Amino acid sequence: MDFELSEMQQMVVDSAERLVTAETGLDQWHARRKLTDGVDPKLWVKMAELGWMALVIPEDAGGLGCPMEDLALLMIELGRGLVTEPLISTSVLAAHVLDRALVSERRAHWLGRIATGEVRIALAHEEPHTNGTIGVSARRIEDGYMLDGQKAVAFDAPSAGYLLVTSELEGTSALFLVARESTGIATNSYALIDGSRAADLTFASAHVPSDGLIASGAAADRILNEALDRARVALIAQAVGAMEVALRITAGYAKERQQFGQPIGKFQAVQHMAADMFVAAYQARSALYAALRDIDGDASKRARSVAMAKVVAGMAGQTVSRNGVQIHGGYGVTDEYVISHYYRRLLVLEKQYGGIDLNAAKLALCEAEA
Amino acid sequence: MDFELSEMQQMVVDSAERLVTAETGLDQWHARRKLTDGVDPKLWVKMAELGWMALVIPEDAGGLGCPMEDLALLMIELGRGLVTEPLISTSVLAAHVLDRALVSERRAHWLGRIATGEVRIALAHEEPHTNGTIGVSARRIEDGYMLDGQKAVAFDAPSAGYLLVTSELEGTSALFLVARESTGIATNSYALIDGSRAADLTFASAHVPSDGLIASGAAADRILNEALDRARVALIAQAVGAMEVALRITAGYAKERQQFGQPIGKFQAVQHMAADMFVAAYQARSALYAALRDIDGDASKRARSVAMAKVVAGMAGQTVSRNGVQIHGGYGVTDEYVISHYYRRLLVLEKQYGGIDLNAAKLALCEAEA
Amino acid sequence: MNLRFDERDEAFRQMVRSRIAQILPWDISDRHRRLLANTSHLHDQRRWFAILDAEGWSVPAWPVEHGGTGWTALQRFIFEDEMYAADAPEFHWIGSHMVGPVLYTFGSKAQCDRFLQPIRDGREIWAQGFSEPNAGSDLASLRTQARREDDVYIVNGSKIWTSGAFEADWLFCLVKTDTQGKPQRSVSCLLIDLRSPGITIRQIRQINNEAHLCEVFFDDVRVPAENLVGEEGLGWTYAKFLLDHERTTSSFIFWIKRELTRTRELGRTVVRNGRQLIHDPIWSGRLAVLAAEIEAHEWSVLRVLSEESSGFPITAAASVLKVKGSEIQQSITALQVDALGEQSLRDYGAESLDASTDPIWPDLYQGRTSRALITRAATIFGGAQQIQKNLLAKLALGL
Amino acid sequence: MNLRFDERDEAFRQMVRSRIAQILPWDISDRHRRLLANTSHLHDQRRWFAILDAEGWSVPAWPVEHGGTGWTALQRFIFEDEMYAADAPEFHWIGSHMVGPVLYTFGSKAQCDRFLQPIRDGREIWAQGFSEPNAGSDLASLRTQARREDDVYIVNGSKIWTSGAFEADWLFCLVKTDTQGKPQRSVSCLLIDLRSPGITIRQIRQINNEAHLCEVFFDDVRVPAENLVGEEGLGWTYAKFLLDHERTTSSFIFWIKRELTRTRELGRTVVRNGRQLIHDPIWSGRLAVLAAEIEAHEWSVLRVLSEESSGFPITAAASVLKVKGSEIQQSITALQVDALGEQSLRDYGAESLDASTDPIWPDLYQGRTSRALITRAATIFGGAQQIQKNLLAKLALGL
Repeated sequence: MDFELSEMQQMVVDSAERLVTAETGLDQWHARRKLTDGVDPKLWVKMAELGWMALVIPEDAGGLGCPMEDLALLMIELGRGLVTEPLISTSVLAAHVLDRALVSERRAHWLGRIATGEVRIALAHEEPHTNGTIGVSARRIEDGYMLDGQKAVAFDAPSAGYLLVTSELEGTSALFLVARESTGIATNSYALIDGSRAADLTFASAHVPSDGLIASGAAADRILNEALDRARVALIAQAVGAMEVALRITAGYAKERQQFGQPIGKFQAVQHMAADMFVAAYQARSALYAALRDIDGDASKRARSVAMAKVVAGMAGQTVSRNGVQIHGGYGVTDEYVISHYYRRLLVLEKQYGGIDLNAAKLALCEAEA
Repeated sequence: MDFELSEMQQMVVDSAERLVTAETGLDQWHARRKLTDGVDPKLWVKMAELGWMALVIPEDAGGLGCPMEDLALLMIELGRGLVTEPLISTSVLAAHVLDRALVSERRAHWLGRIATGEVRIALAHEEPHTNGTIGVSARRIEDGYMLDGQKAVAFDAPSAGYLLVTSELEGTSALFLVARESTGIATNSYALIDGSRAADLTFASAHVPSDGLIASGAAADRILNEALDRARVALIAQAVGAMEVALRITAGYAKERQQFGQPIGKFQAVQHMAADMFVAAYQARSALYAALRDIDGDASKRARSVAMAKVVAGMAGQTVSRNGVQIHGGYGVTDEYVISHYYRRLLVLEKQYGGIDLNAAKLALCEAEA
Repeated sequence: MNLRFDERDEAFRQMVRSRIAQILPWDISDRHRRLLANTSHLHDQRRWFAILDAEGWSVPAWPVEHGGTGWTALQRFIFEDEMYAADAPEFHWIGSHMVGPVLYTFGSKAQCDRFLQPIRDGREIWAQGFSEPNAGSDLASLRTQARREDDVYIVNGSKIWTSGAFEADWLFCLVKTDTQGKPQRSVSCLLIDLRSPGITIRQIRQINNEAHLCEVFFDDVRVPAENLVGEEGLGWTYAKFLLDHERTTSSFIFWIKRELTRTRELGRTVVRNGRQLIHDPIWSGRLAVLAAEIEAHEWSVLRVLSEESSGFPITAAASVLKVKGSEIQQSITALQVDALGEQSLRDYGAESLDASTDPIWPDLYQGRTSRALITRAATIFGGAQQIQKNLLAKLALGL
Repeated sequence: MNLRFDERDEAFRQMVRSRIAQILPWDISDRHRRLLANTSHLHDQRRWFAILDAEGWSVPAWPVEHGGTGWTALQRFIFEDEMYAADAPEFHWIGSHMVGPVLYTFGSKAQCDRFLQPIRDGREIWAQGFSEPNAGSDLASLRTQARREDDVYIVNGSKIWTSGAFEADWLFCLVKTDTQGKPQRSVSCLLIDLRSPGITIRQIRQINNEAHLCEVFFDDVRVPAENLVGEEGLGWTYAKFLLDHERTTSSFIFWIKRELTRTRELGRTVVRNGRQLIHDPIWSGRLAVLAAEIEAHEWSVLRVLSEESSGFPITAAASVLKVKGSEIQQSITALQVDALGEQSLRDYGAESLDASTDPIWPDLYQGRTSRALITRAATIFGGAQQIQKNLLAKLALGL
């Protein structure tokens, strides 16, 4: 156990810090609302050039083969800058799925394309939660598979060239890799509250060639869960970064803003709200560390540690963003003050791939079954 | 809807206030620890003489026939004084059961004895929650019934001459009235944290004469639920009184106690903790009013309003007692400062006949089944 | 003390309910249900006010001679409860609950004649100019000045957080008429026509995309002296009158009850792990506790309405309503967001949409998160939670 | 950064675990499990210290030359974790974690020779005299005076909240040796024999029936001048050294983990509505969230232990441990009380009982509520939560 950064880690952090400083801020965030698919292509290229897409891809597939700690450090920096580029979908989630599901040349091909930033891939997994909608199922046809059904809120799908689609197939799970613009796939894109994009996907007799099925059965479930847990760790790390900056911005505001003849930071109530933010952010980073310890280990231990971290970071994100807005007073609920953007981003980071409630329920089940 | 006190109500409140002022306080509470069964017989007689045992007993059975509002007002005052005499068990809970289960002379006989303070009756209903213990069941024998099994934490049982025992009988519910010292009934008495007393009761072939069965089946359940809800309202009212005094005591302490060169009540953190106490106590009284509105109404509405009030008053009691202790600092956790007695009493009032958790679960079920 | 409901009140409720059902246009309530903003649609509000005015119900709390209904406090409570339950637009508070009462209490006859009827029928909409950029919770440091010159005041300065100023007609504005005197005696109330030359209005985009809050700048704005309310220097007195007058509004009780109904609907609409969310014990447990808090909160409002006597000033009880009401607004909208899970993250923009035909996105989902976001302001505006608690500690407990 | 556990640490844990299992007397751990008090049984603690001393493990953190083990911070963490998991008595903090380090850092050789060994083997038990009736969180207003006369100090005044003074041998005491100077330079540390004439000790009965906290009165108590620690006037420096030295103790992490284990046991022991409580989704949900908080809390401790570098002073991180640790102590004991429902209300008195034979009252139930009651003190003693948060705002955020 060692908390000091390695040279490589320091390099990643420094480059991320530089990019975040140069490329983010209120004006940029407002401008990004106008991007059709939520991605700034120039920024994407820069990130790829910095090697970020390749960071946790194995060396034998053209990646840098770094451990998840390095990725977490990068994500913390991106979280500081509220960077919503679809890095996690492609270079964490899809990269892991393809690393485990594909072999030899095909694996090298796809991971190589991810590592260079050439391709973006989104996961289409969650299904709508209301009556009148149906999940995705596949059936085997002569030259491949036919997919029907709906997926909701596929994060980053609008800018993705390919989709990883989970599906029912002959009574078991299946994982397909398909081009998003294939015939029979309709994309309903929309913005999320942090300016990133998601889409609902409707599959109507969508044809997938035979090699589009990349995993099935227990293997598909296992690979997906591993990949989702890695993506969750990346989200948690972004949340940690976002909290630490929200805290700094709020403390700064409390020192500047005068009311009743003194900076509001002199009021004990404001001090205590800020102290609670600090405690929460500290606790969130600790939870991230716990998840990182187990991320490559035993599956049930990994799932448990990640769920714990998602819960702790989720609650911490609420404390930090709520108190941050409260301390900012009226300015806190305006689009013009960055704290409201941290608020919205932290809400997305809490909910994505399962919020506090779902993860707490998962942990409760573990407790009961232990 | 009218919040002003009637003349009768004002009289009850005034007499209770006088008794509480004269008979309670730290020295008295400490002394009461030494009473074997938790009851001060002189105080009991005084209360009976003031008509309190007769308050909600119907006029046709020798009572005063007052509405539950009057009882609540009395209980608020007793709550202020941390009076733990077993008034609720006998004159609210048992009185209601006997009023509904018995008829004509026998009803008049028992209610009359309660009204004069001549008899004390405790409910033995809850059963232990661990493996290796068994609940109470009854079987019919020639000249009555035979009871076997265990009851846990029967409030006020050590000082009661009679028990109302709930039991299984031939696949349905039954309610027995039995003398506590009957053969076959063993009483394991102990103190509770507020100085009141409870007992576990073990029935080993305990013989009950035929007329000991006072209700069975759906009627037994209905009567018991009505009586328990009335008892809960009385507990909530006591909690409201206890909170209001805990608040006053704490505010007084905060004005007196000096730290860092000023009364601690000048610190914003202390002010806000105290304000939260005030809000909580206010909210608890409102919840009590809501329960009183429905106490004689439709059964499901009554059960719901009482459960709501138990939840709100329970949570409020936690806020008030926890903040009260916190503001008192080290003195708050000593037996020498009254605030710790309010803390303990409020914990009892929260848990008795179902705590926040059980009542919230009951309400959640109502929501799901609505 | 007798806490049972009166049969007559229940009859009144039925009467009001059926009449509202008759007169409330369907398109208004339909739009209102799908509202993204936190405030009612102004056009609908004007239409609804005109309808209510025809009914004689647009300003129930005003004295009968000024168009009020003569209802008891409890009847007014029931009426408003039913308005919300019917998804009607809400009152335009500033006019009906603030300006009107100040004018008929302290204003001149001419002011009453000029201003009251257009408030009653929704023709003139009012905004309120209290806060300034450097005086949020701290109103003592107001700087906007009104200098008297003959029969006009020349106003310079700016206001912020002025809800709806961009679409309002008039501004009820606190200004400094005396730069030397004590702060308490230097503030006056002016009625300012928002179309006066020299006024610039900037809308402020909010966390939920709405831009309802405004900044209002005054550059030598000329206001006729007859638009001074009451006396110079008594602005604080009138502002305080308002707060005392409106003890229960900040409870948001009707808003909260409507959101509770919507939350229950959500619990039956959302399906999670193959069952309706309402059958998830943790979620329904949270709902149940909140519903209990709301039941108690409603009774707190009734106690304040009825001016229940107690050992502390009634203003303390009013602060309880504000503190608890804003907490509950945040809890209930948070519970809605949690119900929606990832689907809560969708940004609907600023404009309400037509009725949904997409089963993935029922109408009920629209506006839930938008509401939750802006509800963070509940503990900020109208006296931040911190200030409310300071006040409570002082008023109720003498700290 | 590399967060994986080291194999060697795991091996160390196994070694420590099996050795403790060998040397910890069964009757001690059995009694310890059924403890009603919040502090270990002193007699058992002495026995256990003697055993640990024989093992060379009684003061792991001390320098090797004073009897320490030379273990890394992480190994010491593991050792203590295992002590708690085995239901061993805890360290007697005052001696081993406060007095010892102060003496070997600032004390004279004679003091070290005289006092260290009896701390190591549990023969002499120390109490700590910091707080006074009028100086709880506000240590700057200490009044207990020590007047120098030749080679003795004459001490007058009183201390309060002195844990275990009635059964301790020595008092590590802050006194004023200068009544004129600045508060920061007027305080000194004295080592006072609690059997000295002029000392009166009053036990204070607590909310949980224990009477472990004491008030200590000094009436012309004569203390040899050689019992002054270091220099006169440097009392604050030494007290601050202690706090900096003991950054992680106030996390209560080991105590908390042990209570977590007990809470899980409760969840399997209590049967409610015909099923084990652990299968009640709301209760197990609360447990799960708390367990997650505890996991994070443990990593917070590891970060502080390892002196992770960050943008703020490490004392701020230490305050986080105190704030969070005391919150969690309260939450977990509250969860236990809720598990027991009405059975939580039983008062067991002050003395621990023999093992239970009554299936209604398993051993595990004993002491749960007692613990919960006294745990309200977690946010009071050692710097009230309010003070900790003030400190955090200042240290970490510059407010």
